[in-house]
Parts: sequence; C-alpha cells; structure tokens
Amino acid sequence: MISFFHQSLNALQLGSIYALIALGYTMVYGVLRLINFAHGDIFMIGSYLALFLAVYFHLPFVAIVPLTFAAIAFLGVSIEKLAYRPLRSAPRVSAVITALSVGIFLETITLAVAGPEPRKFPELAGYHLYKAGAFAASNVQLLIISASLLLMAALEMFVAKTRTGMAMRALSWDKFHAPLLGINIDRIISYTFAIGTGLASVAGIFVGLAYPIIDPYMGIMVGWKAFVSAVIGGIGSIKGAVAGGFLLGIVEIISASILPSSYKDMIVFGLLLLILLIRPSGLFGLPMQKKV
Amino acid sequence: MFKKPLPIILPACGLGICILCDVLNCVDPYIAQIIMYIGINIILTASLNLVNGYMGEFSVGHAAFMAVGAYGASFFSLSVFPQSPVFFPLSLVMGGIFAGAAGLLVAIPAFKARDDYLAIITLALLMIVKSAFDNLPFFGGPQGYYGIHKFTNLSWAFVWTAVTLVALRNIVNSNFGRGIIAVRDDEIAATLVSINTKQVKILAFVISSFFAGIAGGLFAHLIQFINPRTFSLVKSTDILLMLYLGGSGSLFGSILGATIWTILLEALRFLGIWRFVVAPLALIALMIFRPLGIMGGKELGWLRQKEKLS
Amino acid sequence: MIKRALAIILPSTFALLLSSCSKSDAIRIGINAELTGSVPVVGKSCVNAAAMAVDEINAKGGIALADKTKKVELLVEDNEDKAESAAAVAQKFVSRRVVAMIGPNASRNAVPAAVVAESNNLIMISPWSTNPKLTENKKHVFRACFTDDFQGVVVAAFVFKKLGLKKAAVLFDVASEYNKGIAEVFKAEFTRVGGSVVSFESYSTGDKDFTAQLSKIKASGAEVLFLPNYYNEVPLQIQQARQQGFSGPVVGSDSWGSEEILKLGKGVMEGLYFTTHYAPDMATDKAKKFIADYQARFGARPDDVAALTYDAMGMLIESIRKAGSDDPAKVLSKLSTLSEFGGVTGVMKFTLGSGSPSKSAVVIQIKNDAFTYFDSVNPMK
Amino acid sequence: MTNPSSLHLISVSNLSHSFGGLKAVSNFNLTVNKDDIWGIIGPNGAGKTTVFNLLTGVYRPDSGNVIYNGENINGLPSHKIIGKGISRTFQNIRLFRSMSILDNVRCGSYCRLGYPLWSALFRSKTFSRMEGEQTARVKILLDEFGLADRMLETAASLPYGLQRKVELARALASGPGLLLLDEPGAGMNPSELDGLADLILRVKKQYGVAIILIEHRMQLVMRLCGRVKVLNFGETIFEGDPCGLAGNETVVKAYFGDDNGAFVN
Repeated sequence: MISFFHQSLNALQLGSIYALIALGYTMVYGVLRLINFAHGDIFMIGSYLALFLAVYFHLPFVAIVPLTFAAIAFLGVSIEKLAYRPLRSAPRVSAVITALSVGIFLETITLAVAGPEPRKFPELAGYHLYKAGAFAASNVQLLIISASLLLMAALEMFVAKTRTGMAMRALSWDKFHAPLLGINIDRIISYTFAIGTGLASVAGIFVGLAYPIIDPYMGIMVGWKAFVSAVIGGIGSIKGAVAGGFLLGIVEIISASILPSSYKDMIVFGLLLLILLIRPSGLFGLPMQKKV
Repeated sequence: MFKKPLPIILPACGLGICILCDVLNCVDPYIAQIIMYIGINIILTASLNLVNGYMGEFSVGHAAFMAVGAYGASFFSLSVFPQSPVFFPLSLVMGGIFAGAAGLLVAIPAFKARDDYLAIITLALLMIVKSAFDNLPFFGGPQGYYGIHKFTNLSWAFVWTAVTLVALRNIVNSNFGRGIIAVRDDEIAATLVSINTKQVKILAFVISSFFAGIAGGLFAHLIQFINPRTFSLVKSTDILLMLYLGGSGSLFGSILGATIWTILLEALRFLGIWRFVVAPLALIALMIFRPLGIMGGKELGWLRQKEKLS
Repeated sequence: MIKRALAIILPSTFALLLSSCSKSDAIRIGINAELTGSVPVVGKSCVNAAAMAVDEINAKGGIALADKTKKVELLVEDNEDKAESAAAVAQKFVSRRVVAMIGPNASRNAVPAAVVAESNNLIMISPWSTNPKLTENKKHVFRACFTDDFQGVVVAAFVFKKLGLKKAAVLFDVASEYNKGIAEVFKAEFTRVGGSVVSFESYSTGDKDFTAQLSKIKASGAEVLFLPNYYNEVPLQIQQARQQGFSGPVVGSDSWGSEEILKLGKGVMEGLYFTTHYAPDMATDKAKKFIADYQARFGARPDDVAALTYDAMGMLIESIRKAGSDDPAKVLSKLSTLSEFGGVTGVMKFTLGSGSPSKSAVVIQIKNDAFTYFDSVNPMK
Repeated sequence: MTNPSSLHLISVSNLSHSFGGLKAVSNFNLTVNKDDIWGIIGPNGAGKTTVFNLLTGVYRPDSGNVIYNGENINGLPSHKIIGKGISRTFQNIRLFRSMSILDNVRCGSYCRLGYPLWSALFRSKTFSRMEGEQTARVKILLDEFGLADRMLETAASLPYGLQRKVELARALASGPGLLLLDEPGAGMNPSELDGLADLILRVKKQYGVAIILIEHRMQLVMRLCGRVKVLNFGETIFEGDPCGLAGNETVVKAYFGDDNGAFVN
C-alpha cells in the first residue's frame, strides 16, 4: 500500500512531465497537422536556459519560470516563422523533415556552445520531505504534479473560453474556412507555438528539478515518449495528451516495478501497440471518418 | 524484351568494374568503404521509399527491419550455413525473409491505422526489436554479435543495389505499384475501383522490409560486428533524411539522396561537431526551396517506364 | 537533371579524394573519437588529452628517431558514436597512412574499427573500450584500460571481502554494453565467492526515473548497491535510491571516474566507493603533473577517458621512440612487448599475443568531496 | 415476386443502415434488370449516397440482402464487390490525383489483372501480355471518351468536366455489369448536361451496363431514367415513372415543405 502510494507519486510526476511536453505536440498538430519533431529539443533548450539563468544571474525560481517561458515561447515562434511557415503549403513530410533537421541543429548547437558535459541543475525549489506516518512526498513532487495539473486546467480553460482559444479550435477543425471568419491564421499559429513551446520549457525546468542532471541529448528520448503520449491520447486532443502522458508514466513505472525491468521497453511499447490496435485513433481521438 | 541495350550494358559494365576492383584490390579501401556505404544506403532509402514515398505512409521503423536482417543474415552465415562466401547471398536472403516477416507485423496494424498512428506503431516496433536484441544473450545483447565474416565487397554491394532498384522499379511500374500509389492518393477510392488495399499494404511493407533486411545483412558483413544500438532511431532518422532529401516517390531521388548525404557527411568530417550544425541547416534550406526534395517526385532515365504511345 | 546531379556529386567526390591524400613529414596519429552522438564528453576528453600529449612531445622538438627527429601531427575525426562511422574513420586513417590510431572509446565503435585496423595492419589503441572481445585474436589492437572481466571480479571481491557484505543489488543500463557486461561479471563472481545478488534490475539509456527499480531493490533487503553506470546517471540513481529509503553503501566502477560526478552528485556521493585506474591523491609525479596541466589548459579535472588516452598516447610514443622509426611494423613489435610503462593510470605491461595491459586497479572512496585512495588490487595473473 | 429470374441483375431487399441512432436508410428495396436506368433522387441527406455505400461495401448493412447476378454479395469487402461487376463514381470526384489519366483508368481494371508478383518482378511473358492487353483496352476506352491525346497528363491538372469523364472511364475499366453514378451532372450547365446524357446512353449501349443514377438535375433524370425512386430521411417515398413525380404530393412536400410550389427544374 505504502509502496503503491509512492509509486503512484513517481508515476504522476513522470506522467505530468510527459503530458506537459505532449501538449505542445498536440496543439501544434491540431492547428498545423505538423509533428514538430524539434519539440523535444526545445524542451532541452528550456532546461538549459533555466540553468543558465539560475547559475549565472542567480535569479530566484519565481523569476526563472516566467522568463524561461517567455524566451522559449519566442524561440518557438521564431522557429515556426523561419523554418515551418515557408513550408505551410508544401506536403506535410517536408515540414516533418524540416522539424527533424531543426531538432538536430538545436542539439548540436547546444553541444557546441554549452559543451558536452552533463550539467547539474540547481535545486531551485529546495527539497523537503513531507511525512505522514509511513507516507512521504517531497515538495518537488507535489510542486510538479500540482503545477502541471494547474497549467493543463488553465490551458483547457484558455482554449475553451477565450477568443484566441476559440480561434485555435476553429483552425484545427477547418483550416480552409477559418480565415473566412476573420481569423488571422498566422497570429493564431504563433500563439499556438508560443504556448506549446512555453509549456515544454516549463517541463524542462521540472525535469531539472526532479532529475537534476541535464545534457544536450536529453530531449530526444523524452521528446519521443511525449509524442507517443500525444498519439495514445489521440493526437490533436488536449485531454488526450494529458491522459496519454499520465498513462505512459504510470505504465513505465508499473511495468518496471512489477515485471522484469530489462523487458520494460518491450512491455511499454507492446502495450502501446495494443492500445493503438484496439483504438487506432488513440483514446480521445475522433475515429477516422470514412467519408465517401 | 530488351529493346534498349543501355539498361543491360550499364549494369554489366558497372559489375565488371566492381569485380575487377575487388580482385585487383586497386581502389583505396577508404573510398571502397564509402562506396559500399552508399550502396547500402541506396537500398535502405529506396526500400523505405516504397512505403513512405509511393504508399505515402510515414514509417520511422526502417532501422528495425535492417536490424532483423542484419542479425538474421549473420546468424545464418555463422551458425547455419558453412562459413563460405558461396552461401553469402543465401544468408542475405534469409535475413531479408526474416525482415519481411517483421514487415508483415507492421502491415497488419496498417490496415486500420494511418499517418501519425502508423508512425507510432513503427516507432514502437523499433523499440521492441531493439529491446529484444538487448535481451537476447545468444546475440550478445548490447555487447553485440561478433565474428561475422567480411563477405560484403564492392561487387555484392553493387549487385544488391541493382537488384533492389530493378525490383522496386518493376513493382512500382506494375499493377501492384499502381495499387500502392492509389492507396496513397485516395485509399477509399482505391478499394472502390477494385484494389485490394490490404494485399497492397502487405506487399509494400513486406517488400520494403525485405530489402531493408538485405541492406542490414550487407551492413553486418561489411563492418563485421553489430549491436542493437547501431539500429536506433538515429539510423531511422538518417534514412528518412536521405529519402526526403532526394525526394520521395522517385527511385532516382533515393539514389541521389543516399549518395549526396553519405558523401556530404564524409566530406564535411573536418568540421567536427559543426558538421551537424551545417548539415541540418542545409537540409532546411533545401526543404524551403525544394519542398519535394531534389527530384520533386520526378523519375529519371530507365527508372521511369516509358508508355508506348502507338 | 543528370548534369545537375553530377555537378553536386563530382566535386564532392573530388573533395573527398583530395582530403584523403595530403602529404607531410610529421608522424601522423589518428584520433577516432565520439565527438557527437550520445557520449560527446568521452570524445572531447579523448581529443583534449591526445592534443596535450602531442603538444608536450612537440614542445621538446618531437620524437627522436634513428635518423632524425620528427614532430607528431594529430588527425582528429568524429565517429558520431556510430559503428559504421568508426569503421569508415579507421579505413580513412589506413588510407592516410597514419602510424597508429587512438580510439574509438566505446566498445560498440571500437570493435568494428578494430576489425578494420586488424585487416589493414593498422595499430590501434583504444583508451577506454573494456569489452574483452576487442583484442581477442588480434595482433594490432590494444587497449589502455583493464577489461570488464577484471573489474567485475575486483568489485565483487572488494564488496565481499573488504566491505564484508553478502547481499548485493545491481542496477544497470541494459542497452549499454559496458554496463551490462560488468554487471553480469559482477553477478557471477559475487555468487561464486559466496555472496548473493538479491536484486538484478535494469533500465534503458536515457531513462531518468529509476524509482520503480530502486524500490524493488530496497524491498529485496540488499545491503549494498552496485551501479556500474556512467557518471551522468549515477548521481540521479543514488539520489533516488536514498529517496526510496535505501541507506546502504553504493559501489561503482571506473565509469564513475570523472570528478564531474562530485559536482553532479553534490551531497549524495559522500563515503561511496568505486574502482578505477588511479587515485589522484596517491598519484605519481607524472600523474600529478598531468592533472595540473590538464586543469590549467582545459579548466576541468581530467576524467578516466582523458587519463587513459594520455597513457595510450604515451605508450605509442614510447614504442615509436624505442623502435627508432615510424614504420608501423617496427612500432608494433615494440608496442606488443612493451613492459613496465609507467603511465598516469599506473604501470602497464603488454605480453605478446594479448592487447590488454596487465595493470592494477585502485579502489577510491569519496571523502570530503574528493576522490581519495582506499585500496589497490593487483592484476589477476 | 418468386425466385429471382435471370433478368434481375441486382435485387436489393429490406436494406437498412443507421449511424448511431440516426436511420440513414430503412427498408430499401430495388430490383434492377439488365437494361434499366434507375434514378434515385431526394433532398440532401436523404440517404442516397449511403445506399451506394451499402451496395459497394463501404458500410455493412444492419439488415437486408443484396443479390447480384444470383449471388449474395452482402458483407463482402468493397474490392471484391467491384470485382464482381458493380462499379461506381463519386459525388465529389475522387481521382488518384498524382497519377496520369492512363494510370487512373488502369487502376479501374486492377481486379482484371491476375498476374502474380514474381511475374511483375521478372517482367515475364504473362506480365507483358496482360499489361499490353490492358493498356490496349484502356486506350480504346480513353479514345471513346476523347481523352486519348491527354492520357499522360496528371489527373489533378485536368479541368473539372474532363475529370468527371475520367472517373466514368475508370469505373468502366473493370468491365462492370452495373454502374452506380453519384451525381454525374453536378456543376454542369444545361448544354453540358445534354452532352453527358448522350455519353451515358452511348456507354450503356456499348458496354451493356445497367445504371443507377443519383441526381438532383431533373433534366438528366427525365431524359435518362426509366424508373425513379425518391428517398427522404432514408425512407422510400415514391417509386415509379419520373413523369409521375411532379404530381405526387409526398414528393413535393419532401422538397418544399407543406406549402406547395412548382417542382420542375
């Protein structure tokens, strides 16, 4: 029971990080139908930037989060403007290949500038263990889980209630007719990138807090797993990304704790296959319509 | 049947030169190695082209089929057949068959899922295959599979590249090929003009992975050592980049893409780390100016079957 | 279109040919390093240390050969941490007629490069590849480090005899050859000497959450935890192990041997042990000078790769000097019987027919945020 | 009403299908003979295209039977049904956009090319013979449609009217006995409609196919169809001679609501 409680906390922590990154994948996919393979690397840049701000400018945690969010949002918007916008009318794969290239570029430039050494992420939020009998939870875990849930709820509200959010939904529903309703496509796409990459940078900070060693290639595997989360949830769906992220986190922790851990990857990805075979459009994705 | 002599003479000359080079050992081994890599990359790229280019799917798991082929072929050449170059082609084909069987495993989910969901399925397959080889003590797990003989030479690389290109060309320019392209353009319309889309998908995946397996076998018998990490996502990404650099839906594009990417990375080696800053930037620029890749879906020369307009 | 394609392909082929046939009089040594890919730190340390060794010898005017003194020139190539690239780089060095090749470091790259080196009579010294298979049945391939077999045995003996602990747990990267190899040797040896491995858990490269495995280890009642993993992951693992309530000692292998680990694992590393090649505080004068020079030049303490690369270079230069010639065949005959080479990482000795040096290992304890000498273990034979 | 005589090409009985709770088609009955041209009309959303989708296996009917040439084809996959001789066009043109016109039409006869894979791989004699015969057939077809000189152009580059023709040619390439045309006249002006009607009649005569036609344009329906069926909300509300349409109150109501109005195109 106690062990179950602790494992659940761990799973939730891992899951909320996957979910935060998956949100960026899913939002960008929603409006552009583009799998932004550079997203994992943007997450890595977010982590590095936060480290940089903390170590060289000695900024406090409360200042680092908004600054990183803003800077990475700007980076995301710039990448979209420079690399993806010229390809908007090109076939989808061209943009996907561009995204892969942007990812390699970001990894290597970080490697060249920051050096290959892994860096210790500072304990920005301190570390306390709250105990209640045998149950224990750290402030980092609670912070990550609650802040992620809060951010996701805020995003859901934003998309559901605000004009910009409505425009995003309109755009993801029908990108040909959205402009006819007076929606400025470029602006909405920029907003989407800003929010998506901003959330990834927050995930970058959270990873730094929870697993405080970062390196230029850390975005690859986490990025792919977030992509997997987005797809299990049903890519394009915000609820789906959150559900997929938590599901993946939970499955990873459970399969490693109950089954032989060396088969963990096989089990996790086998389960994925199974889910997609049963629900080919993911948990919350709309079933593919056969329109004749 | 052979109205044009060129398609026969050219490969024959090429093979002749390759055999001569192998026998006389007159090519600088470094250049030879790069040429063999180019051959292997052409096979990988062209075979991925069948699924990603002609059928319009987005498979990211090509390295998995390459892995199955590499391990399969090495197993057969080391443990089943006598260890002689005579049995090398047979080992390669066995590796290809195993890879083709793995391709079947992806084809079945592809009946239902498409696009990004299929991309994830292929990703999952890649992870599972890699994890499986990590956990198979027979193949050395992550320590790798040793002692493979160096059977791959210029001639074999040339022969298999040619075989792959001819086979893919013949399939693409046949009823089956038209079915594959029809699935890409409009899957529902395809079934409604009598195309058996399931059969077409199985065919595309199995043939594509068969040749990826052949490439894997050649690769294993060239570097004589394989371990699961060689066949990671990075490998898949490389193949994808070569494919779309050359232009999907064009076999000549695959030849160009594989050749240019291999040579470019080799020639830029002196840049060190900056190579992987320059190369992706070049690729982004190319995508912006030629979104369809160098060939832009066009076919060239003999690879394009001319229609007889009587 | 054909013309345009040729316009791209021909010049690049030409450039490729050109780049592989420049001429100079210096003794050329090739470095085949993992500068990009998943372990760029390894490549960087390797290149740094090699450059330092070369600059030192060139500052003295070069290597004195029988007829004249020649300077040393370093050719550095990135192998991207890919097997095929490592082999291509080795092949390139063959074409460019280097005297010897240093690297690659990771066994997954070193083994294919060794195959190329052996069949082309190229001398190769891998500083860091610990896989026993690397040098098997090869005349031209050497390494500067000890093998997984040796180290696994050393750790097992240390834990069982010195620490007196009988129940061990192991957490290792199942997708990485070094980690898995050493973990398995440890398990076999620890069981053989009478201990028991109560938990044998694994993860895959790139994972950051090990809590599930560590809570299983905690539940297994293990007294000691063996982590044969890279120093960028070990602090995370120890931190999470402590959070899961594991309080026993943690033991590591030479992959911990970068002082970066002290920075990355501030606060959790105190009192832990690992086996490695040398102890900075008990070092010879040569080692002390190396550490000081390295720190002055690169602003960081050398890690195990740097030290081993420096020794690999040292052994090579020593052999060239002894041979009095930069003819690879003559250098090889000296290298393969090199005895009593006093390097930074200890005294090394090759016996004919084995490319693995016989050298001793030391056990280091982390005390007051520094690596301190604890024990040393002599080679098996 | 006894056993299906050999004259009945297709007989559909009690066909029903619903999407979720929505009854798209209920109790649809139709018997088509070899020489018939049937029209199916009805307001938007009446379930006309759904009928075609049920007949061609895109959807599985909830209940009912489809007997084609004396064989129950209910529940067969689409490509098999097409292979048996039912062929169709689409409301919104669905050509294979990247392919040439020639290849589009060749795809139509996919099921008629029975050579095995190895035959294509090694370019065997069977392959050359079958491909040659097919190409010849397709060229004749294209000649008839006046498309022969443009057959190497890609489908996407053709004007709308010609795309419709290509679709028709593709549907005929499989050698069907029954042709389902889904709004072939959409977007055409009256004189083009005349040309289309001529073409359909010519095709019918030459290839001996029966035709079921979904159409809104009464000009076309009146000229071609011997019998019509009117659907509204999935129910058949009228069946019979097209001349009887204008006088039928239910039909008028379905189109115009309860107030009456003129019902002629």
